[in-house]
Order: sequence, then C-alpha cells, then structure tokens
Amino acid sequence: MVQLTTANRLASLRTAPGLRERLDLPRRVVFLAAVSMIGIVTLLLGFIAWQGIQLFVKDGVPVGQVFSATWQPDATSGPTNYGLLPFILGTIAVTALALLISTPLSVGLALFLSEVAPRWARAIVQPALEIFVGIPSVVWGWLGLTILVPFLHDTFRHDFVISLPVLGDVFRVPGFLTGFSWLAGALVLSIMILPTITSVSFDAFRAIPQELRTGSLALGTTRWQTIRHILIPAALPGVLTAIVLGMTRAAGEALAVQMVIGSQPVLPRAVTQPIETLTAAITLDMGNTVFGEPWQDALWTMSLVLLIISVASVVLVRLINKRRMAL
Amino acid sequence: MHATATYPEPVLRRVKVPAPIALLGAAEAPLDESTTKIATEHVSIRYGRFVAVRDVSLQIRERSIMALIGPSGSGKSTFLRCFNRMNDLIPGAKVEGQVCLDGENVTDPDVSVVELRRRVGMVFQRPNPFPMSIYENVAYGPRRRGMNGRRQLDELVETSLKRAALWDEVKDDLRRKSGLALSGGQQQRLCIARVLATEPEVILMDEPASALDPVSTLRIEELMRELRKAYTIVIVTHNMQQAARVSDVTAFFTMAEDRAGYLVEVGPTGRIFTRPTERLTEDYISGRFG
Amino acid sequence: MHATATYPEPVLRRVKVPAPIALLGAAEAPLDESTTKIATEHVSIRYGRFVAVRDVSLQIRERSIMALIGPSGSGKSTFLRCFNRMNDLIPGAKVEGQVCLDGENVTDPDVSVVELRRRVGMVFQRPNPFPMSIYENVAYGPRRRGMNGRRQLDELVETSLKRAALWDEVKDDLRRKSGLALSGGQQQRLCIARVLATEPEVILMDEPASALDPVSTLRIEELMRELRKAYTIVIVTHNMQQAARVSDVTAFFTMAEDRAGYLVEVGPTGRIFTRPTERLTEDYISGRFG
Amino acid sequence: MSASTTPSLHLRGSRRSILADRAATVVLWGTGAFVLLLLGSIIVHFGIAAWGVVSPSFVLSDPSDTALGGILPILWNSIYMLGLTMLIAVPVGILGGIYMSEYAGDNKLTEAIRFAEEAISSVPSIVVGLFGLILFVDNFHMGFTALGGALALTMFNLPLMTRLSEQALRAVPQDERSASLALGATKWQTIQHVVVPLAIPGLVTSIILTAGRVFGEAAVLLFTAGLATPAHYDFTNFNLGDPASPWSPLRPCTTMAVYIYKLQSEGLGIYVSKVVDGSAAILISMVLAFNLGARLVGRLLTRRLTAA
Amino acid sequence: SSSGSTQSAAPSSATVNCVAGSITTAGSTALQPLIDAAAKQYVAACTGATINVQGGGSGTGLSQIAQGTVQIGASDVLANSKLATPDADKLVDHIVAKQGWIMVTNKDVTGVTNLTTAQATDIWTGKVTNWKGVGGPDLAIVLILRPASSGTRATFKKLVLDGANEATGNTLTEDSNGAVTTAIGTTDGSTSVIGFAYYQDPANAGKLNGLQLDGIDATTANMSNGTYKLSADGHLYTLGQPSGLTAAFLDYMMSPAIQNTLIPAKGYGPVVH
Ligand SMILES: Nc1ncnc2c1ncn2[C@@H]1O[C@H](COP(=O)(O)OP(=O)(O)OP(=O)(O)O)[C@@H](O)[C@H]1O
Ligand SMILES: Nc1ncnc2c1ncn2[C@@H]1O[C@H](COP(=O)(O)OP(=O)(O)OP(=O)(O)O)[C@@H](O)[C@H]1O
Ligand SMILES: [Mg+2]
Ligand SMILES: [Mg+2]
Repeated sequence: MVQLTTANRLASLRTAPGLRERLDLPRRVVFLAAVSMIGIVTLLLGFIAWQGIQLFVKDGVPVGQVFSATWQPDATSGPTNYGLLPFILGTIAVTALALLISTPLSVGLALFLSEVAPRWARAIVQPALEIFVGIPSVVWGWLGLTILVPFLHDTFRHDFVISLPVLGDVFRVPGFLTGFSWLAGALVLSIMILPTITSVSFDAFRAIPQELRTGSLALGTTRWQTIRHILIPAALPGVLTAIVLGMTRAAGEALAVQMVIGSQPVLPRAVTQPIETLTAAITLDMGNTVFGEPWQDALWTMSLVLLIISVASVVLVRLINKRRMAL
Repeated sequence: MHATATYPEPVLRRVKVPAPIALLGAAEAPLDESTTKIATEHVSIRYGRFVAVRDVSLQIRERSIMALIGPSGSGKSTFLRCFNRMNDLIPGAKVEGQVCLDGENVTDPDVSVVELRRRVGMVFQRPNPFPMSIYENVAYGPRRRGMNGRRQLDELVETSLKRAALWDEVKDDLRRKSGLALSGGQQQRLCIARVLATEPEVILMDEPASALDPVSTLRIEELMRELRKAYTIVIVTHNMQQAARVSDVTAFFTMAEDRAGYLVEVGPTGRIFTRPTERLTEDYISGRFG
Repeated sequence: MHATATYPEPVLRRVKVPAPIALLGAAEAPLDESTTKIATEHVSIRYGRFVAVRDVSLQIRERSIMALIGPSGSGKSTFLRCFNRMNDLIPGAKVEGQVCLDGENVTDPDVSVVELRRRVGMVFQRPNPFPMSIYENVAYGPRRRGMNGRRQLDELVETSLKRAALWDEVKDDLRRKSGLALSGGQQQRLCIARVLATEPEVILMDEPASALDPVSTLRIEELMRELRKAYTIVIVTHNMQQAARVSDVTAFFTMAEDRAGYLVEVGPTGRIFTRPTERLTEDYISGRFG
Repeated sequence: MSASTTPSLHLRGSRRSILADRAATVVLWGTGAFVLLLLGSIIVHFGIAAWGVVSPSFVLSDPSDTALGGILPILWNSIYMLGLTMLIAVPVGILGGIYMSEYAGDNKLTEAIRFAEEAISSVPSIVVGLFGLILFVDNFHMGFTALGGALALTMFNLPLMTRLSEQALRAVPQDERSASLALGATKWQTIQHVVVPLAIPGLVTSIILTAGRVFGEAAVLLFTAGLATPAHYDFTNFNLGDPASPWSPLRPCTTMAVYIYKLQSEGLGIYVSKVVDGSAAILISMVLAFNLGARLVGRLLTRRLTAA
Repeated sequence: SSSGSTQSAAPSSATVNCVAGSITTAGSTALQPLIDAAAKQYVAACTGATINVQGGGSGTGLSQIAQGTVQIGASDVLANSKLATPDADKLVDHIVAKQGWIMVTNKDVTGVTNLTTAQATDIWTGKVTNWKGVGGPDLAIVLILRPASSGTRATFKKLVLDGANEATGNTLTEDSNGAVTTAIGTTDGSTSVIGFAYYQDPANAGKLNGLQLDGIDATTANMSNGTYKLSADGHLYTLGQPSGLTAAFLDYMMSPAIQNTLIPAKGYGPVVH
C-alpha cells in the first residue's frame, strides 16, 4: 500500500491530453442527444409556422379574420370566412374541463399509490395505468361513442334546472339532446390523460425523502396533514409538470375527442352541447382537402394556433412555478 | 483518566468550571418519589425474522431523563421508536409485548398514534428540517393542532428557538431563510425547536447531539435538565459523558453474539458508571473512559 | 474535571487501561521532520455573497493527523471540502486563494479533479453507502480505476473492511446484504472501508465518528493512528476528546460575530488543548471540558 | 390509569384533523378503487367482446375479407414498429435525459431544450403525421414506409422519453453522486455505475410509457406508415431492400391501432366487429405483456447492477 | 350479395394480364374496400405483383398522385374541383365504378320510407326539424353530417340539396361510415347519408332504416342506369397515361370479372355492362 502511495504521488494532477478528450466525449454525446430535441422541434415548429401563415401570405386572408366566429371554408356555398374562434374556445373549454376532472383524480391516485396503497394494490394499479397509455385513441373514441354518449343521453336528457321560489330559475343547463357534447369529449380526454398525470405526479411524491414524512408524523400530525402540508408543497413543481404534460396531451388529442364531441363549430355554451376543437376540425378535414388549397392552409393555421395556445399555457405554468419556488 | 490527566489540567485550572450537572440533577428529584411515565413489559421487536430488541422490560419515571447506551446495532433506536410507534412506519417491523404511557398500552390498535406522537415527541439522529422557512418549520406542529393566531405563534416560535439555542443565529431571517440552508448543527437544533413547539410530555432523542458542536451540545444538555422539570426525556447517545452528565437513569443494551438487542442492565446513572453489576457494561464503559 | 473525579474512578481502577494514544502518536513522528503535504494560502470560500471561510492559510504535514475544530457553522466542512474540490459540486460555492497538494495548486482549472479525488479520499458526516451489496460498495472505487481481478478485489475488500472494523459483522453476507441494511454506525464504517479501498494519500473525514458507538469509534481512532504511518488525515470533529486523542495538530475555527469562518489558531494538539494563545480557543475548549 | 393526569390517548386530540384524515384515507382508497374498477371494466369489456374470436389461429393467420381472418401481419407490424421506434428513441432519449439531469447548467440552452420538449408534446399527432407525409413520403420520396412512420413517431416520442428519463435520473439522491465522485470516479463513471443503475426502475417506466404511445398511436402512422390491410408476409424473405419482405424498413407498415381505426371507420363484412374486438383485446394483452416483460428485465438489471 | 360469391369468382391467371412489379394506390376511403378486394384478387392470380392499397381520404389521394408519390390516386370527386388547374391537367381519370349513397334514419323513425328531393332539402337545410313534418313520428330531427370537405357531403349537397347550405342547429359531425352508423344507432331521431356499399354490408343489415329518394330504391342497378340520382363516379387518377402494372391493374378493374361480379357484390355500381 505504501508503494502504491508513492507511485501515486509521482502522478501529476494535470490531466493527460488524451484523457481530457476521453472525459469529455460522453458529455458531447449526451449533449448532442439533448440538442437533437431542439433540431426536431425547430424543424417541426418551423414547418407548422410556415404552413400556418400561408393562409395569410398566400391566400391573402386578413389575420383578424381568424378571430371571428364564422367558419365557412367552403367556397362553393358562399363567401369564405376562416373564423377559428369556435375551435379555439372549444379546445380551451374541453381541455380545461378534462383537467378539472382528471387532475384531482390523478393526483389523488398518485397519492394513493405513493402514500396509502399497500404493496398489492400498487402492484395492480401501476401496470394497469400503463395499459391505459397503450390503448389507442380510436378505441377510446369507440368506447365513448358506443357507451358514454348513449349513457349521457339516456341518463341526463332532461334540462337541469335549479329553481328558487321567488327568483325563479337561477341555474339552467339544457339536457343532452344526443349525448355528443363538450362533457363527453372532456370525459374521454380525462381518462386518456389520467395515466400521464398520475405517473408523473407519483414520481414527484416518491422523490420526497422519507425523513420528511417521519419528521412530520413524529410531530403528531395525521397522514393527511403530512400529505397536505409537507408532501403536496414539496411535490408541487412535479405535479404542475404532470398537469402541463396532461394538458398538452389533451389539447393535442384528436381522434377520440372528435368522435364524441359532436363537432359543431359553435361557441361553447353548455357542457351538454356539441362543440368542436381545433384537433377535431383538423382530423375531419385534413384528409379530404388537398395540399395548398386555402381550406387546408386554414387547417395548418389551426395547428399553429393550437401550438401557440399550448406553448403559452406551458410558459404560464412555468412562470407560476418559478414565482412559487422563489418564495 | 490517563489522557485527561496529562494535558488539560492547566486550562482547567484557569477557566470557570460549571457545576457538575449530572449528579446534581440526579440529586434534585429522588427517583422513588415520582411516578412511572413509561413502562415496557417484555418488549421484543423484529424486522421480519431478525430480532433487534429482545424481551425488554423497564420503567421510566416521570420528569426524569433516561439514557439508552450500547454499541452500534444493539437496537437502541429501534427500542426508542416503540414509545411513539414510529416503528409502525417501517414495513416488516413488529413489536411484541406492552409499552405503557401513563398506564395505557400504546401498542393497542385502538390508540390514536397521532395523539400518542403529540404527547411523545421525537428528535432524530439525522436532522430532517422541512423545506420551508425556519419559522414555518417551528410553527408546523402547532399549526396542525389548530393554532393560528399570529401573535401566539410568533411567541411560541421565539420561545422554542431560544430554548433550542438557535434564536440568535436565525432571528434575522426567520421567515426568509429555508431550514435546509442551515448547517448540520443548526438544522438539528431547529428540529429540537420544532418538537418543543408542540409541547409534548415525553421527548425521545436519538443521538440528538451527534451533529452538534460542544457549545450547542452543552446548551442543549442544559435545556434537557431544564425541560426535565416538566417533561420526561429518553435519549439514545454514544457519548458516555453526555449520558453521565444529563441522565438520571441509564440502560445498557448489548450486541454480544446471540444476545443482540438484550437489555443488560438498567440503574441510576451514577451507579451504572461507577459500579456496573454486569461484566458487559463494565467492558463497554471502560472502553470509553480508558 | 469535576464530573470525572466524582464517579468513574472506581471503574477506572479495575479495568485495563489502553495506552494514551493521543500523545503517543504525537511523539512517534516529530512534526518538523516530515514535509508539507497540503498547504492553503489565503483561502476564502463563499456561498454566493456569504463568506463561510475567511482567508485561511495553514500547512498540513505529511503523515500527520490534522483536526479541525470549532463551533457549528464555522466553516469546517466547507474548508475541508476544498482539499478535494468537492465544493465544485455546490452551485454558488466559490473558492479563492491557493490549495496545494504536494506543491501543486489543486484549484487550478487544469487539474483533474478525478485524479485529485483519487488521491484525496473523503468520509462524510452522514453515512452514504450505495444501495449495492457491501462487497460492491467497497469494490466500487477500485473497479472504477480498472481493477477487475476477482482475487485481487476480494483481498482488497477484506483488508479494507477489516481495517474499518466491520469485517466480522458483515463477512457472512458480504455479497447478499445491501449496504443500506446496516445500522447507522455500520454504514459509516462501510463508508470508511470504501475510501480505504481506493488507497488514497490523504483522507478527509467530516465528523466520521458522530454516528459511531464508542467501541467502534475507538477502533476507528486506532485505525487512524495506524493509517497515519502512510497517509495524511484531516478530520473535522466536535468531539474534543477525539481531537485530543488522535490528532497531531489542531486548527480552531470560530463563528464569533463578523469573523465566521476565521481560523483563530493552529498548533500542536497538546499545546492547543493546554496552552491556547487565543482567548476564543480557551473559551471553547474549556466549555467542553468544564 | 387513575394516576394519569393527562387525558386518555383514545379521547383527546383534534377530532377534526382525525376525521379529515379518515375522510382523506377513504377518498384516496376510493380513487384507487374507482380507477381500478374503470380499468377492470374496460378489460372485462374487451375480454367478453373478444371471447370466441381470439384463438391461436386468429393470431397466427392472415386477414381475410370473407371469413374470420387473422391479424398476423398486423401484429407483426406493431412489434416491428415498436422495435424500430425504440431503437432510436430509447438510446437518444436516455442520453438526452442524462444531459438534462447531470450536465445541463441553469442557462438559456437548458431552458430552450425543456421548452422544446414541452412544445412538441402539444403538437397534435395528426399534424406530426402530416408533417411526416410531406417530409418523408413526399419530399424524400420514401412512400409509405415503416421507417418514415418510425421517424415521425420518434419526433413525437423522443421529448417524452427524454423528459421522463431526466426525471428518473434526478430522483437519484445527491449523496450517491457525491460519494462516488469523492472516491475518484469520473463524472461519467458515476453516471454509468451509480446514477443510471439506481434510476433503472424510473427508466423502465419511461420506456413503458413511450412504448405505450407507439402501440396506441394511429394518427401519425395513418399518413406515414400507411393505412392498408397487409396480405401475406413471407417471413423467410430477409432481403431488407425488398419492399415485400416483412423485415424491410422500407415497406408500408400498418399497425394494430391503424388497423382498428381502418376497420372501425370503413370496414366491410360481417366479421369486422369481431376482428376489431379481437384486435383490441390482443393489443391490450400485448401492452400488458410488454409492460410486465420490461419490468421484469428492469428488476433483473437492478438486481445485477446494485446487487441489492 | 353474399360475400362468398366473390371468392368463387376469383379469376385464374389465364384470364388476367399479369405484370410483375409493385404499385401503391392511395386516397378515398369510400373506394378503398373495392380497390383492396380487386387488388387482392389480382395479386392472387399474378405472383410477382404487389399492390398496396392505402386510404387517407380523397384529398390525400389527389395530393399524392399530383406529387407522383403513388401510382393511383382514388377520389370521390373530380380532380379539378380540388386541385389547381396545372396539377389537375396532368392527371388522367379512370372511372371504374359508380358509388352510391343512401339516406338512413334511426330505427325509431318509423313510417318514413321515402323522401322527395324537396323533403330532403327541407330537412337538411333545417326547414323541417321534426319527423312529423314528413309524415313520421313526433320526434326532433338530428342531422348527422359528414365533414364539410368530404366527398359524401359535397356530392349530396350537389345532387340533392342543389347547393343549398346544411342547417347548423341540431347537427353533429362524424367522420366515417362506421362512426355515422354507430351514431345513428344510438341517437333518437337522427338521420344521415352513408355509402351504399356500407349500408348494404351484411354486418349492418337491420341496424338502420334506408330511405328511397323520390320513390326510387337505392340499388346498384338503379345507380348504373342513372335512375337513382344520389350516385357518382368513382375516380382512379394516374399521373399521365398509366403503364406497366398500373395499366394492367386498371384494365383488370374494367374486366367483366370485376365489373359484373365484384363491384355489385361490394355494393358499387358497374360502369361497363
Ligand atoms: N429497517 C430495518 N430493516 C431490517 N433491519 C434493521 C432495520 N433497521 C435496523 N435494523 C437492524 O436492527 C439492528 C438494530 O438497529 P438499530 O438502528 O436499532 O441500532 P442502534 O443501536 O440504534 O445502532 P446505532 O447506534 O448504530 O444507531 C441492527 O442490526 C440493524 O442492522
Ligand atoms: N450550500 C450552502 N449554501 C449556502 N450556505 C451554506 C451552504 N452550506 C453551508 N452554508 C453555510 O456556511 C456556513 C458554514 O457551514 P459548514 O457546513 O461548513 O459549517 P460546519 O463548521 O461544518 O458546521 P457543523 O459543525 O454544523 O457541520 C454555515 O453558516 C452554513 O449555513
Ligand atoms: Mg441508532
Ligand atoms: Mg460540518
């Protein structure tokens, strides 16, 4: 051992030139892998952006027109008008409702799995969730179409009204005429994004050191208090990331939503009524239009708008997160 | 005391010598006059099939300090955790026998562990502050019990931090600085303050001072003596001097082959350190002081 | 030595007293004959704008043990970490001044930190074994240096574990038991074995014994004396007796207002503990031994 | 008991917090049960629907218009597509995750990469499909090919894979890294021997989730890998340049999800609904088998690498 | 129209002009089942020939053929109604079959078996919103539309509605024959237009009420002879004059084996008698 020590001492601390290279190689490789993301995204976003502005550049549609409410792309039946407002609001409406339904369920499930579930329950639920991800959206759409839509229609076909003696009807939601609706779309979506939100939040909860749990419990707090006041705040950045991932997934989902939402380009009013999303419109019309015609250009503009909405909400959530972390 | 005799003498002559608190404490409250706070009867604790604590019966008097000593792996921490049922959280850990707090068996499944842990606070070997401000760390327990008044909390936080000898160092960024930004020693004192703020009856400490510097350690030891007037304290320590200084009663656990987790001897601290009845205890203590 | 004088006497008379290693060690290798292994010059370390270590210059002789003592938060750990550049890993930490190992400035950006850390091993305050088998924990460093021969590794693992006084306890499930399944004390000893297996020249220890029981602590201290024959050791400790027992030279850091991270005094251990020149040192040491 | 001056352990304490805790426990269990029930009923639904359809011959024979045909070529295509996609996405994704978790500083580039990951997951898959159509099928004149499909899918999946890997790697405690570095291991050795092995369970999860999207994706593949009913495959034809060879990446490749989509939207014949139900059941079992397999491999790897 | 007959009618290689090679068709999902079946027969008869039958929609078919990435582009509509003139002019149209559509209703809509063009127009433009108005039960009408860009909708609008715009009130949109059929099955009072081939498929027998248009039954014969007006040509486009396997396959599509047997069996109208 003494010998080894002596030998070591002679070794200079300066890195041999070849070694430096070797040490840096992995860094370059992983750097390239990460940066490839930027390449892909630039390509894709550039493409969408380029296609998305063709409606204005090539077809001469005024930019303001996309914020109008009338969608009339078909030149054969009157003057065209490319109003995307119903789709934009529809996308926001369906996504928001889906998140509203899915977030408590998913975060609850993540908490259940990480804090409450006995080993056997976890062993069942976790693989089960991963199967959810592998079920094609067509299948979800089909289940929605054959089970959910008739169910909603049969169960809630009458108007839902809250009446007060003097004030009269204070709240009224029309019943489902058909079952194809905002709500149906949101329900299907909320199931589809449930595994994403759950698994990412689950990881966030698991990453919290055990010492924090024991520390809190030893102070005589209940498990719920520990969850509420220690675990949720500590995992919040992770949970918000999960919600963002779920949100973008929901906003971008097409086939399943389109099958159950009714696809009527009107402004969203009641959850029982059909509306249409950007993705639904893209899915319905993309295959039937040809490349370069104004109609398809308008569909590309929809993709661009969708992208802008998603990116904006990603940025918003990030800002909120940053603000919180600073506290 | 070979080593001590050789070099610290000159210093000791020159500095102010505090009162020998260990024996003073023991004298203050004669053991027989107080009542039993905690009693264990035939407690054995297993991890799966491994027995970490074997058939331990002992009593801890109210308003006294009990020190658990013994070699590493002898089950001290495991035993300590059965007083507030923290072993419940360890998968595979199983406690047999009775652990009574004020005569009530806390191992009873009907017992509210939350209530139990409020009454039996715990300070861990590794400091584990929450990732919140210092203030929120200390206010955490009281808040969970429903204390919300700003004034009341402020006061409680200040008192607790002062008692844990941390106030002076942190008072300026109480609400801005995270508990995690403190040094190891400061973190541990914060954890002690956090427990004090919940005003328990019993405080369990698992090597609370192993990360503290001597000055803070002394302060904490003083505080323990102070707390002893109202609370019951059980401390696991490797520092035999600490055990000698602060505790009234010392229990010695062993790890000798096939007897791991066995309670060898328990008795007044003075006697354990001067006239242990068991050979094992003597060997252990002398190894320390030799 | 009021407390000691009062009660441990009877025991001490009866047991075999080991040699007083502290002074024996110091006598073995006169300081002036060995060369300087590590030298720091005007080292200051900041976390962002907070200065944790202030303008510290000191030399550490080859084959000696240097103890860093001082109150919690005085920057001992921070200072220790600059010897193997572990501060590089802390975002915001900035080291100024020179730290020389065998005359080479290790803070130079050209220096290979990997090579440096191979030569300067480290044991942490909190035991941090890898979640692998005990064997793999110890074999980790050698494997990374390219040692792969089964026989060679087996031997090295055994030697290292024996030196860390852990072999007897773990030899039966070396390859099956995870390092995490050990008790705190065992974990720390495993971490020490792990460092020894990489055969460094300098070993940094940040309160290595704060989680160890006295028996293991003594073994480790003996080991340190043993290692001192070939290695240079720097230890941060709160246990002044430990510092006195094992170290040749002691450096005292302070936390006094506005002087946090300031090196008050450094000198042969015997002198620091008996005739400190600074008032701050005296206060601190006497607080301990009072 | 009579000597006790403090209230009983059974009685004292904030009833509200205890009740809240009970309620929360019930709610959390309820959530678990609800999701399990939901999934259970979906699986049972397909189990019942596929009863009498799925048989060895269904799995192992070619599709037919006039009888209850099989799904062999389509099943093969799904597996092939999964392999091809994962071949690109897994290594690049994990390496990217390593960069993001171990090397990336807190700078603009990191921000940009993270932003890119999130931005791309918000692109609807049909748009990615059309992008693939225009880029690979038209501009590169590849036609409808498995390779084009896999590349388009990778664009879609890589960010997810990277993101999830990064998270898995970040979950490894800092202590472990310090310990390894202090032992004189290089950063890369630390990553290789400590960080990655400890992150294996998380990495397996990210692979499973990414694979799930490959199994389930239709919209991207409709326009890139093709929407057709493949006929007979000659598995002994290993000529990779031959578009008729099932091993060739340069052939149309209709996967299970696309096939289901096709049958449901325009499929003709009395057997269509049976084939759909059978295919869905097979697809779900395939996902399940893949997940279990991946977990098993992950566990074996963990055991080998950490000897825990 | 048992599908078994198509099997027995499969020609032998003796009667088929076999050319080896590999081609791809893409486009109309309405024509895909027909082309697919014909391609299978051709390939079965001719070893060495590979025909890939892709879907994607008429728009995709036209785009792809104009780009030259496929050999045959299938479309429900005329190329020049979609493509710009220079692109459309390069394409050669091959009309291989008549496709027909049929108005269908939910089973609950009893008593309505025939709609006149005027009645249909009233219903689809929203003038009549209850089945009472056309002699049916007292039930609100739910229109299930196809996407505005689809060939089905464009053809219906042209041939029946005479270019009038569809109602926007009580409507849903579904993408495919399969989805429309399911939606009608589960939605009271709903009506839509689906491909005849899909309607007469044995799998869908009895699920929907098929309606006469102006008193004329939707049959393949009536489509071919022009009496049933809701029918149109199915177009297979090539980029320039076809050659090789493409030409052989298009010829095969026009052969009696296909025109007389496969086409009616699949629910399309033959264009050659
Ligand atoms: N979670 C666990 N699972 C299995 N065995 C355990 C566990 N925790 C501790 N042990 C074992 O139980 C025995 C007692 O452990 P314990 O931590 O109570 O010892 P200790 O006396 O506190 O030791 P130390 O002084 O090192 O802290 C040890 O042998 C240890 O390996
Ligand atoms: N990562 C960090 N960021 C900011 N400040 C830090 C960090 N680590 C330590 N400090 C501060 O630097 C000072 C010195 O810390 P250090 O851990 O070196 O002290 P120490 O002497 O080792 O204390 P102890 O004896 O408690 O371990 C403390 O005031 C601490 O709060
Ligand atoms: Mg312990
Ligand atoms: Mg320290």
